[in-house]
Amino acid sequence: MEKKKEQAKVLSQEMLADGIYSLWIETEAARTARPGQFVSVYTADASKLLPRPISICEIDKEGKKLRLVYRVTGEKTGTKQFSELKAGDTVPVIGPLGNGFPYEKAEGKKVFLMGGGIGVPPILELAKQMQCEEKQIVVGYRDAHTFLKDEFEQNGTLYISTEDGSVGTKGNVMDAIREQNLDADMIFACGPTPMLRAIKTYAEERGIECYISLEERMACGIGACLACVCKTKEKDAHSNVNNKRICKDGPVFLSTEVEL
Amino acid sequence: MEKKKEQAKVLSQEMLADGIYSLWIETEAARTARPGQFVSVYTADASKLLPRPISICEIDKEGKKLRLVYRVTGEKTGTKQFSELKAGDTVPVIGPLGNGFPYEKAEGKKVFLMGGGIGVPPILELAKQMQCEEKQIVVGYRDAHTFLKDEFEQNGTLYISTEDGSVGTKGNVMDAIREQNLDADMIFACGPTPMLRAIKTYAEERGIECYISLEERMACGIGACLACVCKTKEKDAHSNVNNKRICKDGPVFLSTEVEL
Amino acid sequence: MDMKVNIAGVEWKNPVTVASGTFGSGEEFGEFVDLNRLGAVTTKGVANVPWPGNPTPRVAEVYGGMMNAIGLQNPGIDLFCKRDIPFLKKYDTKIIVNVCGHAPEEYLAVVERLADEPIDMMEINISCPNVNAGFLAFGQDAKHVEELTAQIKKIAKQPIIMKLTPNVTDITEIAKAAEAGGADALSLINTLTGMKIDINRRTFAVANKTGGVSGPVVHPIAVRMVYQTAQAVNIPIIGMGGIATPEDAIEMILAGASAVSVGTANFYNPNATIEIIDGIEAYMKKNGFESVKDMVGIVK
Amino acid sequence: MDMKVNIAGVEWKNPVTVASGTFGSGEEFGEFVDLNRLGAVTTKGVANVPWPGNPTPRVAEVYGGMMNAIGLQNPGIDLFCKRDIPFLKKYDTKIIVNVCGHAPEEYLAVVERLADEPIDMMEINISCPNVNAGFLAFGQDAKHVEELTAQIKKIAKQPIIMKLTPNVTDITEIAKAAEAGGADALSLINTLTGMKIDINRRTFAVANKTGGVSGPVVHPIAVRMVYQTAQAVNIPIIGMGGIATPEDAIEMILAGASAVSVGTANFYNPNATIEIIDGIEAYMKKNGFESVKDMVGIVK
Ligand SMILES: Cc1cc2nc3c(=O)[nH]c(=O)nc-3n(C[C@H](O)[C@H](O)[C@H](O)COP(=O)(O)OP(=O)(O)OC[C@H]3O[C@@H](n4cnc5c(N)ncnc54)[C@H](O)[C@@H]3O)c2cc1C
Ligand SMILES: Cc1cc2nc3c(=O)[nH]c(=O)nc-3n(C[C@H](O)[C@H](O)[C@H](O)COP(=O)(O)OP(=O)(O)OC[C@H]3O[C@@H](n4cnc5c(N)ncnc54)[C@H](O)[C@@H]3O)c2cc1C
Ligand SMILES: Cc1cc2nc3c(=O)[nH]c(=O)nc-3n(C[C@H](O)[C@H](O)[C@H](O)COP(=O)(O)O)c2cc1C
Ligand SMILES: Cc1cc2nc3c(=O)[nH]c(=O)nc-3n(C[C@H](O)[C@H](O)[C@H](O)COP(=O)(O)O)c2cc1C
Ligand code: FES
Ligand code: FES
Repeated sequence: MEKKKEQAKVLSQEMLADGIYSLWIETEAARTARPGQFVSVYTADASKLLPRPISICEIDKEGKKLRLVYRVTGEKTGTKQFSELKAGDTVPVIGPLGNGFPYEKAEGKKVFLMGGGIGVPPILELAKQMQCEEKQIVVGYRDAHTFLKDEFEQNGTLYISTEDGSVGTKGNVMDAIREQNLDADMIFACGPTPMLRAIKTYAEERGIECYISLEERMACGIGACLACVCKTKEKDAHSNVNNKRICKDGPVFLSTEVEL
Repeated sequence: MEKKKEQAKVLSQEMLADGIYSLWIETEAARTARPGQFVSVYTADASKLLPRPISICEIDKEGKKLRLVYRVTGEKTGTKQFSELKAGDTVPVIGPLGNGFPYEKAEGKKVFLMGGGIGVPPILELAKQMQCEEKQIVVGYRDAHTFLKDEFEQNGTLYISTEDGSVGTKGNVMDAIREQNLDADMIFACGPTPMLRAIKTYAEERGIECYISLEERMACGIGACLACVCKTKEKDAHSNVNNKRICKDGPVFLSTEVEL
Repeated sequence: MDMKVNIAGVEWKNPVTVASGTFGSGEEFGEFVDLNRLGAVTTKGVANVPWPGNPTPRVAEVYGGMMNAIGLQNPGIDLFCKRDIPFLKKYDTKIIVNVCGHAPEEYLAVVERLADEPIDMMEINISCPNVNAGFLAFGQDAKHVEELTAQIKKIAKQPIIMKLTPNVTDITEIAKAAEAGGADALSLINTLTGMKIDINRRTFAVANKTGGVSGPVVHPIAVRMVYQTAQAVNIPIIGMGGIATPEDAIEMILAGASAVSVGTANFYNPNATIEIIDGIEAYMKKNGFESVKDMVGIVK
Repeated sequence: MDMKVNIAGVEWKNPVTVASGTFGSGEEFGEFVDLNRLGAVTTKGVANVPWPGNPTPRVAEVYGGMMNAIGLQNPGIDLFCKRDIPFLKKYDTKIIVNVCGHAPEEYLAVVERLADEPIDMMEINISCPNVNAGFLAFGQDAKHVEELTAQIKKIAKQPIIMKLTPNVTDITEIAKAAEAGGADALSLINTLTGMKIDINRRTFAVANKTGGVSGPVVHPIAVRMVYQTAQAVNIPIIGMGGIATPEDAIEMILAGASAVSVGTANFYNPNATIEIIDGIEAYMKKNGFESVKDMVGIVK
């Protein structure tokens, strides 16, 4: 009974790039949050009842603050409504949810921290907290709107890919590591499924330990409704079938345990 | 096609008494509004789609302003949400709707302007616009919260009744005219059905021309859905049955044409 | 780009009409909407004689929608023909007259009376209480639907749209019965039967106890039923139920509706029909659809 | 004042349980809610063997509600008995196990397996697809319902709640069949079948094409069905469908439900059950009701 839905206070909102917003909120969820976890954000619109899961981009434990960086997916959406929140407003959230990245395992390793598209934000707090031998941040954007770039540069060696080639490698994050001839002995990644699929294949071919953060539509966000499952190689102990709950057992999985 | 739903601007909001609010809005509806007409006010809450019909309490044609005085009927209601509107907010309205009081007919007459409960507000603009021989305003309240009292005193001779007897006659508006021994040769009234029923009987017994403003649940507010009918004595020309639409054919009716 | 649709031989200028009972015969909404813009106007249900309708309250608000038990108040077919049809004839839009009755004879009387009137289509509301079959409506029994459709088709001179109720186990069974009876088109859905209780007054929110639920809340059920029906029959479908935005209308068309009706949305957005017409056009432009019919039922 | 209710011989401390499938077996929500406060916990449906469920996406948002096509994923009765029942036994609340199956044998296997488990009641989900009757569910056919109920009753050691689907023409017919088969109680409603299409991707919003609609939007339909059923049978009814507030729950009780289940509301307000329990108590106090049963079905 220690958890509850709370009215988080909006501290600031900023547009980072076209349709990409950064929101700082004050919430109890910050106290125990880890990189790779997410919060369920709710609208004030009575017609939109389900949560919008948003990854945690930055954590300020002492200040009880969380940063969320999100994309407005269209007109008439919940994220569109979030983008209209102003400092002083409140926004209902539940969190922190899920298991974060097991970044402790990176100690002494040469690591890829890979993010693509709107999977970029959670990589920031991961980069900030991770202690490792070599921190190679490889992030992919659509175009020159390389949001969070400055923050990344302060937290590791940054490699950028853009779909239109306007900054860094033209292509995706895989193209970037190929072009730059990079390698790693551990990978942490978040991004669209095709990107994760490529990374998973890459990692498995090379036997690299790889953690990927998955997405799925959610209803409860806490593991009770079985909406958000992903396929697993082995029978899962909880579900007793080849399924795991992304919200509860993930969103971060070892690449070899899931099928994409 | 000259009519539309508009986003009226909230100019001010004030609590007049416990749960009774006064709202000034800027709206095109003010241009042609008459006392006794109403506006359909809509919430911003996607779960509450139907209009709240609210009578026009005061009209400022030149300033394009309307005053609405309304009661919050409970928690979680639309009127509760209206009470949270602040200057600068917008509120969707359609209006002016219905036919107002035919106050022109009062010229040269000794008139009762009677209002009870939340039927009191429309009597104010009526009193302001009416030119008659003798203007006797008789309004009934629950208790000493005699909202709009000052405004009424400026626009006629005021008689008050209160249910708890704290101000004026103890009882209702009928008790007030009896106690004060008042009479009239024309009546205009708005209030709860039992009050209107008593006034209708009183008027008909004495052969006094009497106009009453009725209430009913509405959906369209413009006469299209047939939700808001009242029974009529004669077959109505439009409906071809013994029914009239309160929103379109009313809300003001000659007491003898309707059954309560 | 072609917004025109052909419903059972009648060409509408665009696929948008209004849902019966939410728009009167157009007169009141004519102050808000240019009726010439509509593909068709569907009138409030009309019977052979005037019906007084139910006691009030006749409507209640429900979460994201409303409930009504108007009880099909109508002025009867004679006044309707004298007043409402001439009114609508002044506009460049198709006229669909919605017909109701308590028994087959009553429906047939209206259909016969309308045969030589200058209207374009008739929509038969078979959700009316069937006096011969207890509390069920005609539309809940496939046999009744087939028979009634066949009887109507024998005398009707205009194309017949049978309007289906969603309060059934299997909408495709009823749809097929209407098709077998000779229906030229189907429209669906009518309202879902609901109930609301005022817990403070401890009484029903509408005098009739139950009422028909409509508005955004019924949309997913309507889309499902339109989809299922489109797989089951070969006649055009007019889809309705909670359509309030262009997106809602397009969803219905992709599910299999050849045209759509806007109902409850008119009450809180009198301009809804126009926004929907414009929005469908914009969607077609953006997505390269040449004609509305290229979108009908393409999501399978 | 007495919040206790007696449902088919089982005394709950208050009339509030959770709707199957929205609360797992209580473990996850136990972090948000004191399970000891609930009248009962109703578990996610369980079958004789593990079911993998449907492909994703399994849920979609609809106006004022949601749609799900989880496909009854469940770990099978063996793991359930080993893990979920012992977990729930730690709490002072009644345990209702929701049972699903594709065919009578599958239901019976679960019921038999549960006979000697320390659970209080069983709820039989007859909205599962009936492999022997095409696309319809068991619950859409009165004959099947009566037979299945009778078969279950023969072997069950706990009271049996038959859970009815709203996707039927006449809910009272199904309710009476369940009663005739020997059901100890009824629960309703399960989800209304709906569909949502993503007009940009031009595909179905849930992989299963159709899904069950739940949440506030279904409430008026649920109230109507509970009311109708209460007039038709003499066994207690557990009412559900869109209950999100104390007012919703009270409405359901006044319509004829002896107890209520909270489903979708848990997802967006994990504290909903507690607020509803407290709110019912406050209403009783304010309105002078001594006992919950004095409120059941008093609006007629
Ligand atoms: C674990 C996790 C972390 C995420 N982190 C971020 C992040 O940091 N920043 C960000 O911009 N986005 C993130 N997303 C995606 C984000 O949840 C969706 O973009 C968002 O829910 C879309 O909501 P909407 O109001 O814009 O769209 P609507 O169309 O209004 O959404 C309708 C419904 O669909 C759901 N939905 C729509 N798209 C998605 C999606 N891609 N994934 C899951 N549910 C979806 C919504 O939650 C809502 O319930 C994350 C998703 C998951 C599962
Ligand atoms: C012509 C007319 C003029 C009115 N003028 C005033 C006025 O000046 N000031 C004032 O305070 N009230 C007035 N009322 C009553 C006012 O419309 C209701 O109190 C209000 O609609 C209640 O809405 P709610 O959001 O508080 O309640 P909710 O319970 O949220 O309302 C639910 C639904 O029921 C309808 N409803 C509830 N009560 C009534 C009612 N008494 N009459 C009609 N519909 C109702 C609402 O409009 C809404 O659609 C008037 C009513 C009519 C018909
Ligand atoms: C107030 C009201 C009156 C209605 N009257 C009729 C009617 O006379 N005949 C009919 O076939 N349908 C009638 N309907 C049903 C609508 O035409 C439509 O089928 C239903 O409301 C679903 O569409 P919507 O959700 O867009 O309103 C009525 C609906 C409402 C809300
Ligand atoms: C995600 C989800 C899963 C469900 N799973 C089951 C189930 O396993 N068995 C069952 O009988 N009902 C199931 N239901 C139906 C609910 O128990 C309930 O009958 C329905 O959702 C209506 O209540 P609500 O509107 O309060 O959610 C499920 C509903 C949802 C939303
Ligand atoms: S969203 Fe409910 S289990 Fe993940
Ligand atoms: S509210 Fe529709 S006719 Fe009056």
